[in-house]
Amino acid sequence: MEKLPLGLVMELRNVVPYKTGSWRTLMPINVMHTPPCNHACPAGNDIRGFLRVLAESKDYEQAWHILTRTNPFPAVCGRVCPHPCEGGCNRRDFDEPLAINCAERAVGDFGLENNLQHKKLIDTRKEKVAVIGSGPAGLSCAFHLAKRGFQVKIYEANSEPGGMMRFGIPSYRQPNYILKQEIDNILRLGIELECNVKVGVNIPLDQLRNEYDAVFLGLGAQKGVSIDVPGKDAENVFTGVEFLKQINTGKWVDVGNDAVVIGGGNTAMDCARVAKRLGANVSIVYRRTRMEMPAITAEIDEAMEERIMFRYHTNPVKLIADEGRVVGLLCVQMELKEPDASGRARPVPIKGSEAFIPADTVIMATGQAVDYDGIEIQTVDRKWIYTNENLMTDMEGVFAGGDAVAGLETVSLAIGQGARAASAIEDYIEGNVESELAQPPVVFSRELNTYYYQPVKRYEKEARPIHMRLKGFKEIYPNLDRDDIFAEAGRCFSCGLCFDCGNCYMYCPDNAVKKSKTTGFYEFDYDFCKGCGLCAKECPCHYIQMTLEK
Amino acid sequence: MLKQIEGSHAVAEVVAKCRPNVISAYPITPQTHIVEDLASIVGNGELDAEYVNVESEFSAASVVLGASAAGARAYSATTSQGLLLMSEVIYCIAGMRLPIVFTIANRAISAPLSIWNDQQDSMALRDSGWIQLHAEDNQEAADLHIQAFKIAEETHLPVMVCMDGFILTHAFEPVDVPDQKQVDSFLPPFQPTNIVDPRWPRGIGLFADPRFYLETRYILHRAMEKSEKTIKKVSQDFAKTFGRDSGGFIKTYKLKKADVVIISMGSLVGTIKDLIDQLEDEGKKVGLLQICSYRPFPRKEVYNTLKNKMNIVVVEKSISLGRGGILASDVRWSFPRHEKKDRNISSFIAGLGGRNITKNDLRHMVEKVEKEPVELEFLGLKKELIAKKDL
Amino acid sequence: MMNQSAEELNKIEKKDLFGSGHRACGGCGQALAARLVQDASGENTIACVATGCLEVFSSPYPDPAWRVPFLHSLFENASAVASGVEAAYKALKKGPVNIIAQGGDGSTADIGFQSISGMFERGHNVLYVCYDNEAYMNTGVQRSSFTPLGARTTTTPTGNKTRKKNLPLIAADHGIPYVATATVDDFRDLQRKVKTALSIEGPKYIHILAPCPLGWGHPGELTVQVCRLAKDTGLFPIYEIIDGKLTNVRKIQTKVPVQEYLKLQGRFSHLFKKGGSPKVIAEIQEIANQNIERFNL
Amino acid sequence: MIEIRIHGRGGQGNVAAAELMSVAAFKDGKFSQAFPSFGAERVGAPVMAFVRIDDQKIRTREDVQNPDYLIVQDSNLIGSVPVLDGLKPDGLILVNSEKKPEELQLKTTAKVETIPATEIALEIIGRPIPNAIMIGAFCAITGLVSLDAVQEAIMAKFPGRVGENNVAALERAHEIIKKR
Repeated sequence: MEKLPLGLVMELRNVVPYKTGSWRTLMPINVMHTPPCNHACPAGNDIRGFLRVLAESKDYEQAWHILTRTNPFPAVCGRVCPHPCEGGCNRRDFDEPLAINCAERAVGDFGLENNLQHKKLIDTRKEKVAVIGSGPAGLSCAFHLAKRGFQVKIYEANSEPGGMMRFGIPSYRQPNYILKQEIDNILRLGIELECNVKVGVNIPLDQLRNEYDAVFLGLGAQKGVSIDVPGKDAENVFTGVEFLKQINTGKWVDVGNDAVVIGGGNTAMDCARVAKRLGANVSIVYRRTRMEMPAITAEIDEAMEERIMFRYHTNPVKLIADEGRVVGLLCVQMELKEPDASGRARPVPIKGSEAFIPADTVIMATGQAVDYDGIEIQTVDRKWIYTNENLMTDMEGVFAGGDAVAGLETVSLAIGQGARAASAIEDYIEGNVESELAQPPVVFSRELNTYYYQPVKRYEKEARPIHMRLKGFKEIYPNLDRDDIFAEAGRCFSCGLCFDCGNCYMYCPDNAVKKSKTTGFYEFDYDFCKGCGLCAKECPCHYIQMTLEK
Repeated sequence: MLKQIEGSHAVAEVVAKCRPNVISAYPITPQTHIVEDLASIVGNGELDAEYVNVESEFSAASVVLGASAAGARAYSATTSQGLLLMSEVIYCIAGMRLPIVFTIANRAISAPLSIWNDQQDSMALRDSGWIQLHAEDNQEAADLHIQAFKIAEETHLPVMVCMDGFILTHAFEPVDVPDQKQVDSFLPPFQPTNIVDPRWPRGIGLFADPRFYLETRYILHRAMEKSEKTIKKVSQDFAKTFGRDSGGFIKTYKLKKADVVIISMGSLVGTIKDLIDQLEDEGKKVGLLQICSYRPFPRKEVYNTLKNKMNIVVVEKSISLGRGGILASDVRWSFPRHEKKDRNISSFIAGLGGRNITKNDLRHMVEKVEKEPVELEFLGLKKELIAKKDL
Repeated sequence: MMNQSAEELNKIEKKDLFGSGHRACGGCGQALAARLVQDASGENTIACVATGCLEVFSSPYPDPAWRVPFLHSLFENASAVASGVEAAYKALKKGPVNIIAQGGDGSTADIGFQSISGMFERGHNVLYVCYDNEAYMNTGVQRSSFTPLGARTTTTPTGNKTRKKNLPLIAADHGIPYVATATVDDFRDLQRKVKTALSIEGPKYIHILAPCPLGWGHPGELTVQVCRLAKDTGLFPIYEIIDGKLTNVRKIQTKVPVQEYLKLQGRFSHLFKKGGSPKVIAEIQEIANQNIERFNL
Repeated sequence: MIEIRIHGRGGQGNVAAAELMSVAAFKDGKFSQAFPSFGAERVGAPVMAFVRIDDQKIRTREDVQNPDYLIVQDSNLIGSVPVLDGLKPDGLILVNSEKKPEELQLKTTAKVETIPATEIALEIIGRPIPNAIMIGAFCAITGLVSLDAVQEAIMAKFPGRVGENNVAALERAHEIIKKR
């Protein structure tokens, strides 16, 4: 038994601390949560991940590798993606969401300028996969499969790869050379590409099914659908898809003085703005109002900036032709009634409101469809390819993704589906029962302690002045200042992941939060933690959670 | 060197020669001359020490507590209300085993206010775990301080040197004030243990729950009892070095043949000795037993020396109200209950609040106890001042 | 005087010199404050602690939580004991060492008031840190002279009728070179003030608001948040007084009505129950407004 | 053993007088004891101080009951204070007064002496502090302590002008008595 010292004086170095951990009822634990940006990204990008790297280590290269883990098209998506991630960003409720899209573009461009290369995870394996279509879905699928070592061959009907990215997006939004470089990077993983081969026409699908262990269909929806009005077959009437394809393949189109674009989607906007750049006065004819336009707001705004005329509540009933050439449209005014199946207000013609609109060119951006030429496959109401939750079609070993499955959607969704299909295919080939691991819960802004964040102005990319834009097809957003991007990345809350603010460490009244000698991360010393919850309360990013004693 | 010197001044000079590092005090009559003199000794550079002028006795005691815990030889002086104000700290110092030395210029306690001498103040703190040494005259008062530091530092017990206020503190008489070399040779430099020092972090003044407190008090009590050895040894060594007796446990005067033994302590014993000589000339055999160390109480000595004395009278300058003579009860307790039931131990309270104690008063006391034992009597009580109902 | 670089002063210190294993309640503001103070001061420190919650929960034999020299004797004399330690170090030509007298509001402003005033007036080179939890918590939440208006304690069951004693200004009026107020939520600021104080010769006073979850009636997890509200309502102004000059006043970014502060705490709940006292709340708001005006928060 | 009692008012240097006489006696090789009988009173109030002189160690601590000598530093005290209490019948009383002893009409068999100490003090020291004169006179009358010893004691206690003045006053008083 320890004898009582003189005057009860103790050498403090010999003290054995009294363990207060037993007082605890709730215990703190570190839980990595899913940030809303990651959650909202159709391509499944680790957005928090690449932003933290930019913010903390100012390392573009690492950021590029983090992004391209999921998405081989950062430069393209950084330009064309409608960035739902920013819609999810928790900063939205604090000041303004992060300019994630710009950051992605900066990272993508850095990768291209510095010629960064993708790394294979598995070098090679014998299984072969055929990918049909080299759009975002097909290339993404091929990319992920190739990284996993599969022998991949892409069959492309067009003369060049890229699908809609190549032929559907005007170069003032996304210059061709950017796409080309990113595609080349992908192909460098050892992917074989054969163009000008239309599966179902030049090669039967069944042949591929026999030759390959699996097939991926990334057909896209590249067939323009025009509305059925008299005179629609005149030579100066295009579908949006045709029109854009011609321009993007460098063919000149004489649009004359007045070009009329029918439709309210992104394609319509693209067509209108292209026509404008070709020197025409352009108007967009749409049955409903701006509210119902499916196009991305930014696209509509830019179109308006570029002095495109918008005619709402207007519906063409007849194209007036003269000697096989359309000279104008007869349109009727519409009024909106109770919503239809699509949820949008149902337009109904107003009697006697017909009016004539002169036109030298008419572009019908009124819808796109899948080209099933020579392919027998189960569809959903004869429009889109049917797949199960693993993206497998009704044909054993045949998977599909992209617009052909999802309907008209974004590049990033197609990329995401391509990636999902790739792992589904891997599981299929390896015979795994696919095992989607549960995603950790998403962090909402009310769960954050925003006291520790400062309001900072959002980074805004600078568009070139309108008169310059309209001079040609040069990209309207010149390159971004990378140092500004560091600052922008610094605005990231790091929702759901420790960013070493040290609050738990400094605030624990019991010194029960220690810095790990090995990892440098904070960990709890449960011998002493009394479970007061102060650490969790003061954790800015909701990384610490109080749970019942285990 | 022998000087005709005021008691306070003699004490101040001697304390200074004990080389305290920290002195802290608050002025209170009749302690003032001691601390004034020490202040000037420090002020004029004769002593390299910190003199801390505080805002109360409570802080004075606290300052020396802190200083001692930090390794300083620490000293203070006070009396009466000052000592009572300190009492909380006084107990604390003992419990922390800090070797601090105090001078108590014994004085009465309010109310009513009295600045004059008796010993109720130090008596009030007799149970605090401090060694209490009582000086007979200024020579002893001075000498006891040298011994006190040595005793305190060897036993880790604080020491009060008690000297009667005014009667000694303000009296001029010859005192041999030893020179620095003598004192140094007798009192080695303070070698503190258990101090607060960042190089060896220690916890001082920890609190003890019921598992430990009882034992800490037992240890302290035993330490007080065991200090007897040190007190005697130091007194003997002192005699060897300085060639005069002072301190120790008890002293006696003409005790052997005495029929009546007077027991007392402090400056009163001087007057008693004169009386004893007078009575001797008149053929009466009276002796004296002088208590030098009141705490620890010399129970064994008292018993052994007075085994065969049947008529004992205790005269003291304090009272336990509602109980009687404090020293008297200590003396009575010194004799085993069973034996010598017919021994008389009378108790007299004298000189409270500075009441002059004359040889005649004491003579009256002796004559009285020669006739019959006295349970309790206030010596020189003026009954004429007391209303009947108050008697 | 100020011999430390700004960046040295602003560095956060975590040394666990007031270690784990103390018996404070979960979320104790005083325990947190004590660690921040000792860590800022460093190993070369002597802590002179007054009796009180801090002392009781941190210094039981045989397992005290202190890792720097610890000296405790009584409730009311920490300042005087520290004065003695300092005198000893001077006399013994030891040091330099950081001597920090510390205690709760009772031992500082009430029973220890004379002692601390003496220490200030004598000019000892000691830092006094008051952990202000606005009542006698050790003995079960009785009213002290730091108990704010309206607060319910076991000895003011219907709410305290008086305003809080303003010790920082009283300390400053002793003419000491450094006085500061701080709270546990801003550990950077708190530790900077401790270091600044220790870099100055003479008596220093730092007044730290240290919430007591038990006594204030809020969950331990809110300790930091309560401090913040105390500042942002204006009820607890943050400032330094260096050589008598008021400086470094913390500006309130967005002023918060006192209700938000009061509502979090059980000790004020009676003010909101029906038949509560809007008058008292208004007076508390008045106190906040006066602070805001007086210190230009 | 010789016992002396000094009566005076606060501020007249009664305690100092007692101290000086005891120190002087000590210098003369005798044992001596001096102590005040303080009151809580302030300047002007009646006070007493005691001196004992002997050839052996002095042990007793009681106030002087039956003085051999009385020194009264202020004649106004006579009547207001029982100065004569306990004075030995064959003792001596020295009073600070310009009157002749018999004019004081003291009811005592003891020898009475007077000296105008305050006048002399005012003349020589410049302040009405009679103690040095009283001591000087006392030495001259009783020879109990030597003049040299008192001079030494004074100079030791008050080095410099104050001391010199007091010594001068002391000597003057000594002469006056010797001349009688």
